[in-house]
Amino acid sequence: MSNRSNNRRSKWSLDSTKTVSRITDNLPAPPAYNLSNIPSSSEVTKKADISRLITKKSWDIALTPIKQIPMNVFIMYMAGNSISIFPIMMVGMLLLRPFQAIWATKSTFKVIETNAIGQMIIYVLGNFVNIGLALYKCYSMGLLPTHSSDWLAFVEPPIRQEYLGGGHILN
Amino acid sequence: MYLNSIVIFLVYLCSSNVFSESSIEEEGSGRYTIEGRVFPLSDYQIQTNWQANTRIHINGGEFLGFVKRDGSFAVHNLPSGSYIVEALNPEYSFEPVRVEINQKGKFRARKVNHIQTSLVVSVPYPLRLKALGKTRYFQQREQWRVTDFLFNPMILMMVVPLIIIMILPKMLNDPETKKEMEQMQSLTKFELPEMSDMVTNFLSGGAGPGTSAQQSKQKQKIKKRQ
Amino acid sequence: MDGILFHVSSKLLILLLSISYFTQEISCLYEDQAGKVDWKISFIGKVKYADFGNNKLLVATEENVIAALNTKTGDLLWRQVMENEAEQQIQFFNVNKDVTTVSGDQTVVSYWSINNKELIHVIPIEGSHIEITSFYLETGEIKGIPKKINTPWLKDAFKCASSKQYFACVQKNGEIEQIRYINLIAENSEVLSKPIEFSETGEAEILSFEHEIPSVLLVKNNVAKIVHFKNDVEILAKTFLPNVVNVKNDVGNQLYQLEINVNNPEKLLKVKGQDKDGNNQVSVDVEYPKGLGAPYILAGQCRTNNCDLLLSSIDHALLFVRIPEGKILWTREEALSDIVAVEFFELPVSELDASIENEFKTSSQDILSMFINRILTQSKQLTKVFIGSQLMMNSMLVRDDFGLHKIIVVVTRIGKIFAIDTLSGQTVWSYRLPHVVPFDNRNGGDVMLFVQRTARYSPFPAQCTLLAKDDTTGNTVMFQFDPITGLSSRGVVKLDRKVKQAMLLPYEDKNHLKPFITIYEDHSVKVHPEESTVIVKKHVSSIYLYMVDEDAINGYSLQLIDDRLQTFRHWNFLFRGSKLAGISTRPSGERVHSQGRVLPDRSVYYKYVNPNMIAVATISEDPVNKQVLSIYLIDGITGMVIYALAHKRARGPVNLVHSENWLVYTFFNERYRRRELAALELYEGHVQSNSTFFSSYAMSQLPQVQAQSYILPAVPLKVTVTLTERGITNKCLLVALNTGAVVEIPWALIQPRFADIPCGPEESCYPYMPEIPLHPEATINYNQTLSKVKGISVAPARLESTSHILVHGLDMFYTRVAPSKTFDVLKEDFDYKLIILVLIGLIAASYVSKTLASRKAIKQAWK
Amino acid sequence: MVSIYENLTFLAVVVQLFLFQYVRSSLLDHDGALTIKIEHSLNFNKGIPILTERGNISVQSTRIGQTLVNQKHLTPTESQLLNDLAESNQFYQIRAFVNEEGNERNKFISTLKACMIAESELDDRLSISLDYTGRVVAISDIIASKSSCEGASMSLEKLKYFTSTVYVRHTEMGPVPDTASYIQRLEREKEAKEKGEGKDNRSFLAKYWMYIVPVVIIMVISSGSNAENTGASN
Repeated sequence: MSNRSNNRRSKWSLDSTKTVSRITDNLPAPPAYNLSNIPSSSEVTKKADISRLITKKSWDIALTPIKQIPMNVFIMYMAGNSISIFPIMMVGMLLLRPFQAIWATKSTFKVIETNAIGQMIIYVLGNFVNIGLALYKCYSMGLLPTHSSDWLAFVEPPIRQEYLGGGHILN
Repeated sequence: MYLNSIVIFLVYLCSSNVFSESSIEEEGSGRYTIEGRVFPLSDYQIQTNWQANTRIHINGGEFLGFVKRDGSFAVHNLPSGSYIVEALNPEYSFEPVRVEINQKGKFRARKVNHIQTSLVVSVPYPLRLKALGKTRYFQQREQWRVTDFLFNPMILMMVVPLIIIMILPKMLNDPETKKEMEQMQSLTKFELPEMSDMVTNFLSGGAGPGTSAQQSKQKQKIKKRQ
Repeated sequence: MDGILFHVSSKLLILLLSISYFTQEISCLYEDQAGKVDWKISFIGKVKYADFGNNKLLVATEENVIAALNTKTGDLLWRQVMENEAEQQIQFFNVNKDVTTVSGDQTVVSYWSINNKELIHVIPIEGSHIEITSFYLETGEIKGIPKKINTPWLKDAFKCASSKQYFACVQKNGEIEQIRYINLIAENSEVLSKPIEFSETGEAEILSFEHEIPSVLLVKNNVAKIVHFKNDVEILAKTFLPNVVNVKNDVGNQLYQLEINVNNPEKLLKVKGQDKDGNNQVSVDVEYPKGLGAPYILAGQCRTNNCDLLLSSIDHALLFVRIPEGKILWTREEALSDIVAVEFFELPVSELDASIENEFKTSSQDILSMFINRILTQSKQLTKVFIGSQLMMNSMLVRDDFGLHKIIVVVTRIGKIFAIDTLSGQTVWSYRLPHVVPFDNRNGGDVMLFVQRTARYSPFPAQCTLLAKDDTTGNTVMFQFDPITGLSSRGVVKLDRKVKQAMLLPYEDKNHLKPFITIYEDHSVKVHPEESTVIVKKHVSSIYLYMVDEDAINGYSLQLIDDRLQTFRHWNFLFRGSKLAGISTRPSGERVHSQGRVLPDRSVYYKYVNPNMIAVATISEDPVNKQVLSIYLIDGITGMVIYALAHKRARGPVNLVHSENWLVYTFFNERYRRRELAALELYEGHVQSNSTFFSSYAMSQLPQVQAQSYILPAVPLKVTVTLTERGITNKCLLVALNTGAVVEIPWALIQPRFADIPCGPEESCYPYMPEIPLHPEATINYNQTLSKVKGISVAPARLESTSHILVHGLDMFYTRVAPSKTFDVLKEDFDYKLIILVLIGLIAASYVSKTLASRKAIKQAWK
Repeated sequence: MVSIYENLTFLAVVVQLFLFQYVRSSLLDHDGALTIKIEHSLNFNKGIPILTERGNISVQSTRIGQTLVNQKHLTPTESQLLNDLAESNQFYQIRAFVNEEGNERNKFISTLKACMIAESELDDRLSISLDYTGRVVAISDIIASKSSCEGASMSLEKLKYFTSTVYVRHTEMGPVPDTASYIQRLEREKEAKEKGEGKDNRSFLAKYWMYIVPVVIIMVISSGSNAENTGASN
């Protein structure tokens, strides 16, 4: 605002250096042009800012698994403890996805060209938390072989050391 | 010679009986006869000769009786005691009855109740055994029906999303609903602070806290103007 | 009123519960499945009386059955099973317009319709001395007053016979034998007598004889004379064989008797017909099957130019012979109505499979010969595949994939062995062992049938050994045979002494033959075959056996003394005056898949599976409690009583079923006058004391016993349990009821519940119901009533889900049951068409949608 | 010292409560006493056991199972014999002669592996099984062990004194169908049914909240994500 008033005051003076700007000032802005929308070029050009954006992006990626946790918990709650095709599919996905994500950590972080070891660790840890959650779900559904009864089918019958026969009544 | 009245002669021989006459009489002249009648279901015409296939078991076959054409039966030579009378027919089921004959030859009939043996629900004597129904030995085979198929959860799971995908976009083409939807969305729209932002800020905070704070503020402003 | 309502509601609840449970638990039949895998053959037993009437053959048998047979085919037209034959034998059988029988200890006269076994009249008779009662059979009315006759001369009623209105007895007065007779319908019945003129020596006997003229047959030393009663007694001069039968034809009376045909080895039997004066008129040679025993004539009938004779052989076969052709029209093997031992046999593999097996067996050294051998066998297999048709496979006795086709070998009481095909119920072969009867023939009878080798070991034939008793000497006989073909290399081997006990050993020799040992009175032990003695000596310390005597059970071990095998008494158990009511061990070859029971908290309660445990039921007379039933669980090696319990005021008969770690028994509760079924289950606890070896000597703690009792609202005749290949499938009790039904009761319904553990559908546990629901849908024989069931035999199929069942008695019924439904095969109503249709539809739909999608994509691109 | 030991007989009073006695009552109507003479065989002559006396057991009360055990100890030669039996994996047999009050005398045999009794250092358990009237039906000698053996040798010192435990084991009462609790259960169910009818008049929301809440949550979440998406695309 202050800029504008300045220009008006020196209406009749000639300032070669600022001619262009003056012309442009007088012209109405093109449609859909908004001055405020343009980020100040001085900020954009700052190198530090780009790296900041990169770190921000990298943190974005690193935190996705943690952000998934509440959703996963909700899905787990919804799936219930009964063993049928849909809960199993859900739990399977819950369990499988973190593993896939861990496997593909490198490719995920390829987008970020800088070294982001810390983010990677957080990412992996987040996925581990998800795995843990899925395992807990499996446990509460009774899918984990944690009880002696789960190994019962593998218990072989004991070998007989004595054999008994006879008993026919022949009198 | 005996054509009109077929006569058979019965010679009851058992020398031991001849001599132990008195002992038998002592045992109590008690030889009784349980009598009754079997009533089949009204559809008995279907099974002709049901009388011949019906047997009367007393105490699980200890004594036997057979059914005459009129449905009546009599089981002879029973000493006094308690008996379970059952009518057996491969096609119909009957309820068993307990008949008690006391020393004096009095008959009492009641329903069989194994669980509450003291509970007496008496039934008339001579017995009238009515068929409870046709015995169902076989299971019904399941018939394939369209409704069963449609209300199968799997089918529902498949059909409902299909409907949502196919029909919802059509509904959205209608401008008014679109507006409504937007309104709904604007109502439910709320801001969540970006977590990654916070972490980045926290981590890069040591380097230049002022600038970053400004930036984030500016960003928020931009968003609001939108 | 409240009581009634309550009663009804409880019944209803039971019904509802049972319906819901049964439809879940039991593989009920569908109507279209009836008769698909099961078959039933009906028998009548050994024929006692036979007569012709109304184009039918009417018989009364020793099993207390009256029946009508089709004269053309021998098929059973109708059968009426009467009271228990041990108590009430049929004493009189007459066919006139209809059928009259007299039976019973307390006599009953019954009059049956000839066409459909319907009872027309029944007349009870009370009497305790000679008494004459006349009836009008048509109406059942008594004619006149019963007449009593004084018979002080009557000492032995068995030497009497009646013929029409005459009643005659043989009496011996010092040296003189005379026939005394009486005319019963005469006004003043007086006893007359006549001396017997008989040149033969020995006691005279009297037999009834059918003739127009009232007559009896007088037999002395296997020679018979006919006695006519007219106005006077006339003893005919001509002698006959005792099995002579009088048949009336249009010419006159013809007397038939059988003779052995010595001259013609092809036709072993000669039927001779003659008149009463002995003028030979007919003599016909009959081609008599060699497998049958000696015949005798039961009845005859003559038409204008041919006569029919009904013969019975001593091994209870019925033959129908037409004279003068001398042709046997039909035979019925009535020996099968009394089976004492049953064994199921797997069939050998087909030639094709055997050749494949052999190909890998032969281990020749050089590569070239192996190569040639391979090419040869494979080309053979190829030709067989193309030429040998599938049709052949089905008709032949060849093993199928699921082990559903088996051979049942049954041993009958009369000493005849039959092999029966499970698919068709037809007899594959039969073998008569003359003079061979079961041991202990009075009480049920027992033979030993050992399966030494199954047909699994392809080049070797299956082998089975039967041990039974020689009827004449009382010594033991041994019969070894191939159960598939019935061939026996040695025939019947008569041992020179009595075998006291025998035992099949679990060890195999190099030919896969399991040896068995026989033990004799002097404690000596013999191994069969003798070459296997080495094997027995090697395992001598792990072989034990037990014997049941009148007053004790004794346990024995085998010992080597001076290199000779001997038995050594190990332990004893005394009955102390009680009577043995039942004894059972676990079925041999039963496999226990799961070693424990999973509790709702997912911990394991380990089963106490003692393979050497003997369950013993005894009944003791008690002054206070009438009869007391005691159940003892005894370890057969150490003789220790693991557990004992008693039921006061309980009565037999007791049925014991013993499987895995549990025992089920049924008895009659005299106090509440109901049949009860009790289940005992043994557990080791939460820890298994020794999971690798089971030794009866090693007992660290007593097993924990769970017990529960139920009311069985029916009368069980025989109880057994299903048996499957690996023991994974749930167990089911099979209960043969006296109503003629065989009912399946799932073990889960009667398994004892733990008192402190909740029981409900969540724990997959049925809540306790005191009365076991017997739903008709659980009847494995649906509406096919089975009479007088004497035993149920069970064998596993190769399909884990399925058991073979043979119920035998007066009827023989075979079926297959799947207690947990057929989980290992597709259901027979599986809709292959639907699945193919759906698959094709899906593939087509995916292609169509693919093209549609691509078209849409192009359209979108053009926009 | 030795002579005193040799003359001493081992005396022990063992009162054994039967394992299951507290679970189900004993069937025994009347009490009785038993005296049991025990013989054992430490060597065999051609398979026939040669019996020597081992001791006496007197059961003073069959009902409570109070027993008095009085057993001799083994002489060095007897210990040697037992050790030989154990080494060659043979059997050790006892014979018990039971005198009951009715002057009945019955003989019971029990056999066990000699190596097991040697390994347990003569710590065996005698189980006396009674029938429902209290008469002895079987006596067995057992060793509490988790496995059996195939021959063992012990130092003779340890094979001297029997430390036997005697269990008097009764026949229990058989189970009876539990009709009373079943009838009660039926009655309860009937009552519950009668009460239950017409009682459930809660509001629609109160009844079905558990189905409604997840649906609402899903709606909220999906719309939230939708909004984000639309925001991003705008």
